Amino acid sequence: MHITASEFKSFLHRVTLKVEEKKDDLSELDRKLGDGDHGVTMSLGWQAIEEKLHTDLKDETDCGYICKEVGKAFINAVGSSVGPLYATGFLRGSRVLQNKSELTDDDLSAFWVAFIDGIQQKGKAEIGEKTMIDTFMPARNTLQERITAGDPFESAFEKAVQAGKKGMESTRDLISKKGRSSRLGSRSVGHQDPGATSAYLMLEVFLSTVRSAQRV
Amino acid sequence: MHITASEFKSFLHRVTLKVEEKKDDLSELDRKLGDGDHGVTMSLGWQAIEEKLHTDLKDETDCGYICKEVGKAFINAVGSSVGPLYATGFLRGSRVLQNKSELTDDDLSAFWVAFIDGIQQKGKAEIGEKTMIDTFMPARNTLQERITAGDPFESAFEKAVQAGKKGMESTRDLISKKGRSSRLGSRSVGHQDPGATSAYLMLEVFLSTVRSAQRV
Amino acid sequence: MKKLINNPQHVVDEMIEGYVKAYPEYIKQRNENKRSLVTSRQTPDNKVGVLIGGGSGHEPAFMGYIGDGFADGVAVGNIFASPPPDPILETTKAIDKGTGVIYLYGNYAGDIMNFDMAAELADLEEDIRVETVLVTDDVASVAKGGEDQRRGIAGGFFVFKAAGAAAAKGLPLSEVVRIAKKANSHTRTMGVALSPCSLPQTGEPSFELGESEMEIGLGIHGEPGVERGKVQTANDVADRLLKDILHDMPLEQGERVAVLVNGLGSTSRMELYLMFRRIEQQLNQKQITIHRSYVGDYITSLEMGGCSLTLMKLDDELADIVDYPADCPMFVQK
Amino acid sequence: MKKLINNPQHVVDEMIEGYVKAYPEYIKQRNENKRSLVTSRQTPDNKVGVLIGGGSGHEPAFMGYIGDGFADGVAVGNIFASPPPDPILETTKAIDKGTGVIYLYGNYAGDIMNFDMAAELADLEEDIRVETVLVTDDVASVAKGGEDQRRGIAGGFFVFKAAGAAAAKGLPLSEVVRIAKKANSHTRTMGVALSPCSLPQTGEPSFELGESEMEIGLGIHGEPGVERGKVQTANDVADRLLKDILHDMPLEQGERVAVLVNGLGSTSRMELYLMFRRIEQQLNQKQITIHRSYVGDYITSLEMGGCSLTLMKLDDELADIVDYPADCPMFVQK
Ligand SMILES: Nc1ncnc2c1ncn2[C@@H]1O[C@H](COP(=O)(O)OP(=O)(O)O)[C@@H](O)[C@H]1O
Ligand SMILES: Nc1ncnc2c1ncn2[C@@H]1O[C@H](COP(=O)(O)OP(=O)(O)O)[C@@H](O)[C@H]1O
Ligand SMILES: [Mg+2]
Ligand SMILES: [Mg+2]
Ligand SMILES: [Mg+2]
Ligand SMILES: [Mg+2]
Repeated sequence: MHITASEFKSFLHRVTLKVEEKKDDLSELDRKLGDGDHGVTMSLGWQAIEEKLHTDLKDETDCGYICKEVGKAFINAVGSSVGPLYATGFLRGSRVLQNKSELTDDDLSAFWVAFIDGIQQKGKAEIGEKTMIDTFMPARNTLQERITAGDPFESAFEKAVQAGKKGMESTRDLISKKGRSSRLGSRSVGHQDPGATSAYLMLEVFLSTVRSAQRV
Repeated sequence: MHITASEFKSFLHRVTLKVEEKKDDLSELDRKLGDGDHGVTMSLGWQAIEEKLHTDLKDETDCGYICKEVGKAFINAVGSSVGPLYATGFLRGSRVLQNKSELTDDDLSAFWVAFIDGIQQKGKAEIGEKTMIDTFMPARNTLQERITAGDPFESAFEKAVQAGKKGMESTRDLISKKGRSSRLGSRSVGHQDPGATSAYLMLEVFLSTVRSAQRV
Repeated sequence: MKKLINNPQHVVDEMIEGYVKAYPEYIKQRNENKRSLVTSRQTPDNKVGVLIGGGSGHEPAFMGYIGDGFADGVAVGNIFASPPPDPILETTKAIDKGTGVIYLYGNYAGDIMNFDMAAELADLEEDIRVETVLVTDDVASVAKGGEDQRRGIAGGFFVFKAAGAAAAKGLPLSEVVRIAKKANSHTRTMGVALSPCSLPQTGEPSFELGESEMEIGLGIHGEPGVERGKVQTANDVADRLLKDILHDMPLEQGERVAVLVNGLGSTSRMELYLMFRRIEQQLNQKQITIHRSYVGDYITSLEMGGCSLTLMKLDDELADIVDYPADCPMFVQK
Repeated sequence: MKKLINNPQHVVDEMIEGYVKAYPEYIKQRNENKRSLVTSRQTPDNKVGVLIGGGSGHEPAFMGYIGDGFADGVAVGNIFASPPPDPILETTKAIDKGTGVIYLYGNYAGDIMNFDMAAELADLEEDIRVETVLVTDDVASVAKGGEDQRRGIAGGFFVFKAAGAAAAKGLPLSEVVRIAKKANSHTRTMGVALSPCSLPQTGEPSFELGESEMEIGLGIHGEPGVERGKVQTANDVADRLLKDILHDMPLEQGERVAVLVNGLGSTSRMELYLMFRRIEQQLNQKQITIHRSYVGDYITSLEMGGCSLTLMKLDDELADIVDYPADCPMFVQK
């Protein structure tokens, strides 16, 4: 399969829409665990990406360049914890996609692995610490496994999304060890992590983008 | 009839009890018309009087002196609008009762006339301006009328209290012209004036003191 | 409402205790009357005494403004209640240097009765000359034409500061009075309330406002205002307050003002800066110069929500007075 | 919750606009990045740059503390969110005089990631030496033994002031860092919350507390604390906060401290003075000397209700640093 630059941008656009739709839920989760702003922050960040797509990146077809600009737009709009994490993800992803305007299956899986590894290296969270890593890491590992096993990208990514979902759901019963919510100790148990939740939304939107790209 | 210094002090003590009992209602009326503190202020003032009666005035029998000290205790505890008004009332009353430890009918009516005239002169409120004067002035006038007509003090004062009550009730439908509530204009209509209400309590308690003094 | 207090009857005395202990280098409490606070610094001989006061609950007013270039003493009342004559007289005696004392306070019937009684006693018993200037800045309280019947709210800050600066400059009582009166006549305030405060003793909100209501022109003791309506944007509220002030005190282009955006207690600084932003834009557009700005909590009503806008129209004399330095526990201007 | 705002998305930028217009003689906004604020005054050559920052919503922190004897620049984040590297870097470039810049901010994961990225860029791209000192004063956040993992709250005021004073005295970066670290290690804070704040964008309270509940040890972004219970008297709350601090940082009789009773936003000054009164009584009884006191809103959480107590243990060097004058829009000390 192939994903064009315009489909890649459409993915980013759809994440923006999804974040807007879910931002109150995300803030609500963060009210329980942190400072109540995760939806606000994600919305600000993705609105900045959206703006970038409509202006500087309007006619851009280099997916690597797109990623880099998108990462910078995101962090400069939000700062916060997620700013450096997602920015690092996008910057790492941008290296993989440099000078590419059509993305192959290999590009796509390399992108996601780089993206997630970047986030992990920046934030140094491990699985089980109740962060977005609980969504991303299982997804990354499943994706790589399935690709290595020879699955086509779409079905591998579908499995990855399922693994991410399980990871996201697992955060409900975890004690937070990273970020603001780590101060709560056992009081953090019982609420799903907002960052893990928004991470899942991103994966889910990517899957549906790939699917609709396939249908065309 | 005769009122002894101890009965006079008992009157003051009973007003304190009455004010304590009604202080929330008085503040509630003031919330509607002013700054919500009339019950608080009256309570502070009468508690200070009570304290004075139990200490410096414990063995005092000069009603004039009692009045003077009580007036000073009241104003120094409260300041506010009612402080100078009641203090002036007591100071004027004190002149009438100077060196007296037994009060005759004449003393009592002269006391109330002086007390109320003092308040009126200090605050310069006229009947119909929605203040304590709406209670006090009709009471004063009726008292003087009935005494002049030859009524005995108790029955004259009973009439005075009735006139005061009517005056108090009339404040509900008045537009305030004096004090904080005067800023409300027509929005002050519909609520009974707190100062008129506490003034009535004082008159009412005096009547019951006179009655119980008679019974002994 | 929840409050960090002990016995509600003792809040005022305990507050004073804490305050005096926090700033011994600025303030002392008079032994003769614990509601009488005076500067603990040596002030120049012959300096006119500046006495401000009123009820408690308006902190940092009034006690926060004792210091160089500002007030010499404060008489402290109960919450939202004028102080009695005793602490006023005691303060007067403590700060008089033979050149007289000026009383400055908001135009409220209760305050007038108590301060006038003290002034009379100061004259009769102590032979101290006392002059009084009432603050009457609240545009909302009485319509144009009745300026001198208006109540005093946040604009008192400018009037007190003017008198304090004039006295610190060594001017005689008559001049201090003239400048204070001039400052008052050049000052206008309009306020808006978003949420009530509650007296410690009753715990009851001072007034009730719907979930999305605000009240324009509300007084600093919760006395009702001129208009109740839906909460509007900061810009709309700022425009409204400014409009009412400029209607009452028209300003020509090229004129200068001092601006005070005063928080009533619980309104965040963020909101106050949003309000200031719009005021500045509008004045700028009208080519009115902001000579100096004050944004923060200057005269509050316990934890009331909302703010007020005060403009003082400046000539050279008043500009100079506004710029005069001050050094008080809750207000320092270099 | 009702707020005087316009578009909730624009509160931070509009606040900065208002702020900069209010104090042009103190502050300027960098053309290169509107979230970068620096002093508009000429500072001495070779002076180490002091950069503080963090999320918005803590006003007067951080932007209120730009001025002589305090910070040279502030990078402004969204509400309760670290600023991104860009404004931090921009501010760093503007305030560096070749002698390096110190970054001071509360110990939060997000802030660390953003400030570290900026520091890396400053070093790589601009050849500016940057040192970082994290504020870790909140006793409630991590048990004894884990001091350096604690979050930073109101005690930042003392740490920023220490660095600001040291830099103003002309000390080199290494010394400014040493003094800031020492100030931090001598500083402890415990807070109590009585009511939540709400983000302008969500309008939702940051946490829920029952009608008569309070929470001890709550963070300045509404992060939960250590214990929830019935509201107590000011004296009991003061005793509790002090006990926790002294348990963590024991003080001998004869020692000296600076005290900060910090309001979280909507708590009246009256209450803060009641708290201070009790703290002073208790320290006095233990024969611990209060060298200097600060009572008021220094680092807030929008309109949160409650307060915190901070003690900084002083030796001669820190006492000197506390006494060093400062002149900022929202904090002047003579
Ligand atoms: N070190 C980390 N690594 C990965 N994710 C993290 C880390 N720290 C925090 N997060 C994620 O960030 C989310 C909170 O994001 P957000 O509310 O936007 O930031 P902040 O905590 O600065 O307010 C958490 O739910 C968590 O998933
Ligand atoms: N000039 C006046 N003459 C007589 N009574 C007055 C005058 N001004 C106010 N009052 C009375 O005072 C009452 C309010 O008292 P209070 O609430 O204790 O004082 P404040 O208005 O200072 O808070 C009013 O209800 C009114 O009856
Ligand atoms: Mg958050
Ligand atoms: Mg009243
Ligand atoms: Mg009152
Ligand atoms: Mg945040």
